[in-house]
Amino acid sequence: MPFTDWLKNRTQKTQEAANKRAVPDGIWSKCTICGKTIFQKDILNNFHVCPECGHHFGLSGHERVMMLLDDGSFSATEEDLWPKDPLGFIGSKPYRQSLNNAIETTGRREAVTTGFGRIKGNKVGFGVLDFRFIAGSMGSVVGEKIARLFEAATSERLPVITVVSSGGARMQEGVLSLMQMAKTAATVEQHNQAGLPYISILANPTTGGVLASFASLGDIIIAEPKALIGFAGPRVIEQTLDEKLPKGFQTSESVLNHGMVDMIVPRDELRETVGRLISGLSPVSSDQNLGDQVV
Amino acid sequence: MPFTDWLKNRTQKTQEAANKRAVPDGIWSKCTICGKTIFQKDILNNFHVCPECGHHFGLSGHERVMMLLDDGSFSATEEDLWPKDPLGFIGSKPYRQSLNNAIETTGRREAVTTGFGRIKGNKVGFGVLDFRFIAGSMGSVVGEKIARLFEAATSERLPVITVVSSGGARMQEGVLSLMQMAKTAATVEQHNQAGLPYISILANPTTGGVLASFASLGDIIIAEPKALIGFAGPRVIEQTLDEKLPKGFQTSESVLNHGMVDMIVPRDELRETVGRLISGLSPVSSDQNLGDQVV
Amino acid sequence: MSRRYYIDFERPVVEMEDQLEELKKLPEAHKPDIIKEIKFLEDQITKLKKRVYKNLTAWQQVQMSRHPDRPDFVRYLDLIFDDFIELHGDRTYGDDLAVIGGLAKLGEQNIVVVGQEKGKDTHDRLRRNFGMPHPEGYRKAIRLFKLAGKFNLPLITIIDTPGAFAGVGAEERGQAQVIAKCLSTLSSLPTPTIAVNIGEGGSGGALAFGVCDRVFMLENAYYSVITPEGCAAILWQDKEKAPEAAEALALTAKKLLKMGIVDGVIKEPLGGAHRDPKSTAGKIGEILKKTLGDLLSKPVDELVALRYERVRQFGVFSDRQESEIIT
Amino acid sequence: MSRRYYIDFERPVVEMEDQLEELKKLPEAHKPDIIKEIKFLEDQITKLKKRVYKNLTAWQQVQMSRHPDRPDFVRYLDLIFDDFIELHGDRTYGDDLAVIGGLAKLGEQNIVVVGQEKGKDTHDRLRRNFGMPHPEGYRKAIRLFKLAGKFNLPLITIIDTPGAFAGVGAEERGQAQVIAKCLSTLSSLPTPTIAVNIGEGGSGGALAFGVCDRVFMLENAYYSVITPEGCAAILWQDKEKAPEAAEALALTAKKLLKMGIVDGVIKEPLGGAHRDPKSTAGKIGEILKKTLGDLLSKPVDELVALRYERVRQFGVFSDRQESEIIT
Ligand SMILES: [Zn+2]
Ligand SMILES: [Zn+2]
Repeated sequence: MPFTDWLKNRTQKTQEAANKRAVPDGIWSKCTICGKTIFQKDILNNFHVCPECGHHFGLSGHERVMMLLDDGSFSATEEDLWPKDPLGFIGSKPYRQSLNNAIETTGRREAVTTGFGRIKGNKVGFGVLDFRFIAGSMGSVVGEKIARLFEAATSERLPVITVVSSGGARMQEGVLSLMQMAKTAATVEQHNQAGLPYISILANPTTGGVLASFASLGDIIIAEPKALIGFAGPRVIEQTLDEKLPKGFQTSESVLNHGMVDMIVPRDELRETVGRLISGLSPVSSDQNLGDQVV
Repeated sequence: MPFTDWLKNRTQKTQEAANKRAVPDGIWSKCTICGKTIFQKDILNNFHVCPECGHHFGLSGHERVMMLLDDGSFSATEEDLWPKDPLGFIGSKPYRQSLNNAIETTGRREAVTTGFGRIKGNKVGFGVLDFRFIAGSMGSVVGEKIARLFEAATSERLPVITVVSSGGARMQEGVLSLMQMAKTAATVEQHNQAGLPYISILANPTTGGVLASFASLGDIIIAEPKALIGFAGPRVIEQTLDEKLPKGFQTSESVLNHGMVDMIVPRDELRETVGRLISGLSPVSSDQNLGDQVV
Repeated sequence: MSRRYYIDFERPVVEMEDQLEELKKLPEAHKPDIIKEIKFLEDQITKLKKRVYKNLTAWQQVQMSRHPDRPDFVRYLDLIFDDFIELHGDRTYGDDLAVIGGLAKLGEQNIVVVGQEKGKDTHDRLRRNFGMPHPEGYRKAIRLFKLAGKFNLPLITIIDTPGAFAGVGAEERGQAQVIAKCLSTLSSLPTPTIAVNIGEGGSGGALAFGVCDRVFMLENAYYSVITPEGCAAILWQDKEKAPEAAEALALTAKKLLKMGIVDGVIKEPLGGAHRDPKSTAGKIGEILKKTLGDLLSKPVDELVALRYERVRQFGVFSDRQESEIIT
Repeated sequence: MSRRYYIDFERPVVEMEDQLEELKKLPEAHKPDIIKEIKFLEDQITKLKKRVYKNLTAWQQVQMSRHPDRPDFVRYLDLIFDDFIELHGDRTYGDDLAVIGGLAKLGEQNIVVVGQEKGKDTHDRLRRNFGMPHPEGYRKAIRLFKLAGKFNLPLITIIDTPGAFAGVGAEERGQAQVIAKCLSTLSSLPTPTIAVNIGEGGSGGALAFGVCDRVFMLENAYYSVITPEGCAAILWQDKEKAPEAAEALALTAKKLLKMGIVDGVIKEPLGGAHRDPKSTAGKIGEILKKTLGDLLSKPVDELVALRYERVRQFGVFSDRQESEIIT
């Protein structure tokens, strides 16, 4: 039964990732990856990248907005969407409790932030999944907000950028979460058929149902360095198959070599690169604001 | 220089294929493949397939028409197209001489037969490459007649069936032969965009520029059993790379396993299968003549 | 003990059925004496079966969906469709035997049918990777989806997979991307589409065949974002809790029908589809024909728009924060 | 003897150039005495170069097209285009380094550029398989062709390949099919397309990038249905006859222009593109901009129709049997 130990291990992996993702506390702190002691400000001023080993620490949705979009250009589409517990799901603890914990600790109502803003002057639809909120998993609200983002961008003829880090579909909403894969993919396809650009950015980790839906449907797919990118997690596969995994399996670098992403872009170049891609994908070259001509 | 011994060997292979392809003469004769002595009529009555080893001997264009199309339904598009010698090509012997020899020995004006007919009642465009005429190679006339076939089928909204056995593009017309690949592929694409079915049948051998153009663009691709199907010939690759080839390399069976063809169909089932495919690809099931409703 | 495979909870039924078989095997001479007993036993069995099978738990249904004797796609292919011609290959890398597809007739209607095949015996199951496709299988499916789209042939998909495959090659060749591509392709395919889940509907692997105009499930099939075992391993760190997980996931046909995820549930014979594959196939065929009739009466553009609406409305959310539970 | 690489027929030029270098290296003191000699030698060299390079045979041009110092695609990418962003991968199997492509600017115009890259040194050539793509390379190209089509970005392709690759993997993963797919994709791509052959245009591998609105060749590039060596091996069973084969195949830019296969020939500096990559790049850039201006003035539908007409008219045939040659 290949699925038996499957997600046990994915969770384990996911939690490790979560532990490692946060920039460590204190004025001086030890990088959780390379173990070096670093002045914390040096990490924060370096796009949350360890100056010693180059590890890209996780970012909140807010931090992503700050880092990628033009100052003050972002306005969130703050629909009154809150997660619900449609199945009355009770596992080791009730879903409702997990939700409320997540809401409390993150100060967010869900794992997703969507809205519109500008990148290097270009108006874009923007969505980001925050790993801190139940591992960036996709339930009904995440699916709905991503779908609305693509629909709005299609009707306003705007490009879309998403940044995801996610453990996959959210188990606690059962098959409703699975359906969010279909829903988001369908809205991306509408956007695609309207001839509009979609750039998908995969941060550490991107797995499961998010990778297997909208995040893989970008015209251009960018990975952050050394991110874990895969459908099933590496240990699961190792245990299921009882074979050694190839070196670097499911890292950004390996995924690039296997033809699945367009490029690996370190975080300090991300804004510049996305800006150039957006303007490069419009038929007439322009450093001017494409969005301005439209909206 | 990977191309140095390339075609030397392809020719060799091609000539061996040519020698083996012909049903041996005489009332009793030895199968060139399995070596068994067989009553010749048993081969001829068996769709030119050796009753002992199942080897599919080569067929002329005329024989293909007889075998696949409804009796008396075929009318060839006999344009006055004869091959020319545009480069004044003189190799070990002049191209013009090769042409005249081929015309004389085959009684054909070129390697290609095209026209319209019926398969199990369905009206279709039909094209066949005859390996006996300069190894079924594609020069200007072959390209032009295939192109006209697809154009006519597109304007009459008919399916197209082609049967090829070919050594590839015809060297002696230089880059003009290469351009026939582009020309035929472009006409197939028009036919495709008109939503019409194209079934491509690959017989032994199908290599080079014919495989790399129209013959690979079928909605459905059928291989005859044990045909050699590949771009570069097997010995060339063996010599170029100095490595052992996998068992069954470039046979129909291997090509099927690698996902490149839809099915392998023995010759005695070919007419039946193509008929079912043609009628199965029309939206409404019917054993009636699809063509009749259109033409 | 019976030589037939049975699930734990089926034991009483199977034992009684075995007794019946024994009785029936008695020499002719004895028959008159036991004819009443046979009749009695038969009645008992019917009652018992009703008791056992009428109210299966979610986990028992999952077990039924995986029953080794359960009819596979190939079995139904035979029983429901005519003139099937299999089409092979993804034209890119390989021919994945976990996916079978081709042209067929449903009644007089030409269709394209593509499904997941688990295999009929051990040898067959191995070569079909137990119904878990590799990327080339999804790619073959996409090719056939598009073939259906090009020729306006209705597409019928059959779902029966434990899910995507946890393997190195499947990952390296991009199973996530190709599943995503299945979803987007089906979402806009210009032809009528119907999915039937005949057994296991495991996560993304199942959904890859499921973005259709109509989705049906056999009574004992399940459809889930994750297998109960996987869910149990995460939530309780104990896969023995799979029955609880199955309940929590709301993965049964009945519940999914109530939630509006599927459009219809196809009844199975008491004891499961394998007890009468022909009648099960008959019911599937009937509903396919009826549904296809409906779909074919609509213009394709409208179908595609409605299909979009269909997936678009999935999801449950609130306009305010749900009240905190008492902790 | 010079340390520079030179082709046999270049020897006199190179020797004289070496002499000139020697003279120039003499200490300052001697200079006045030899200034006249230097001037004389320079004149001689110019004359000699004209004599050697102005009337190259077909075979000599093939050798020039393969000159190890000849600028590769990457060199021109640098010199002609701005803001290049490379896009990787075929989203199916791998990222083939024999094909490079991405977004760039030509002047102020955003474009997609895709080309074959042979590599700049031995190490680079090995990893780029000497510019011979595998199926994943053609597939990456198709992906980028379609990207150009989706966004109405003009597509510029750069051809420089000895041809398709005679390898097991390339065959097993279907290089013939994917080359065919390149042809059909380009034939109907809804955006302006221009191909430039900068060196080797070997058979189907070159054509896969060549079905464009306009096709240009550098003066010393060749374009052929088969390499001269391959042709010689078949016709004379002797690859030493490659020079004769090169002549017979009519593969030079000049001849192909006359035959109407290409739309223009771009002049190279005396002695070949590698003697002045910048000026060569300048000329390529100029003709690209001019041509693109023309193409962009037409509606896309018309371009696609004209492109079809363009490939449609290739071929030479007769309405009667050609007279027998005297044997
Ligand atoms: Zn570090
Ligand atoms: Zn034989």
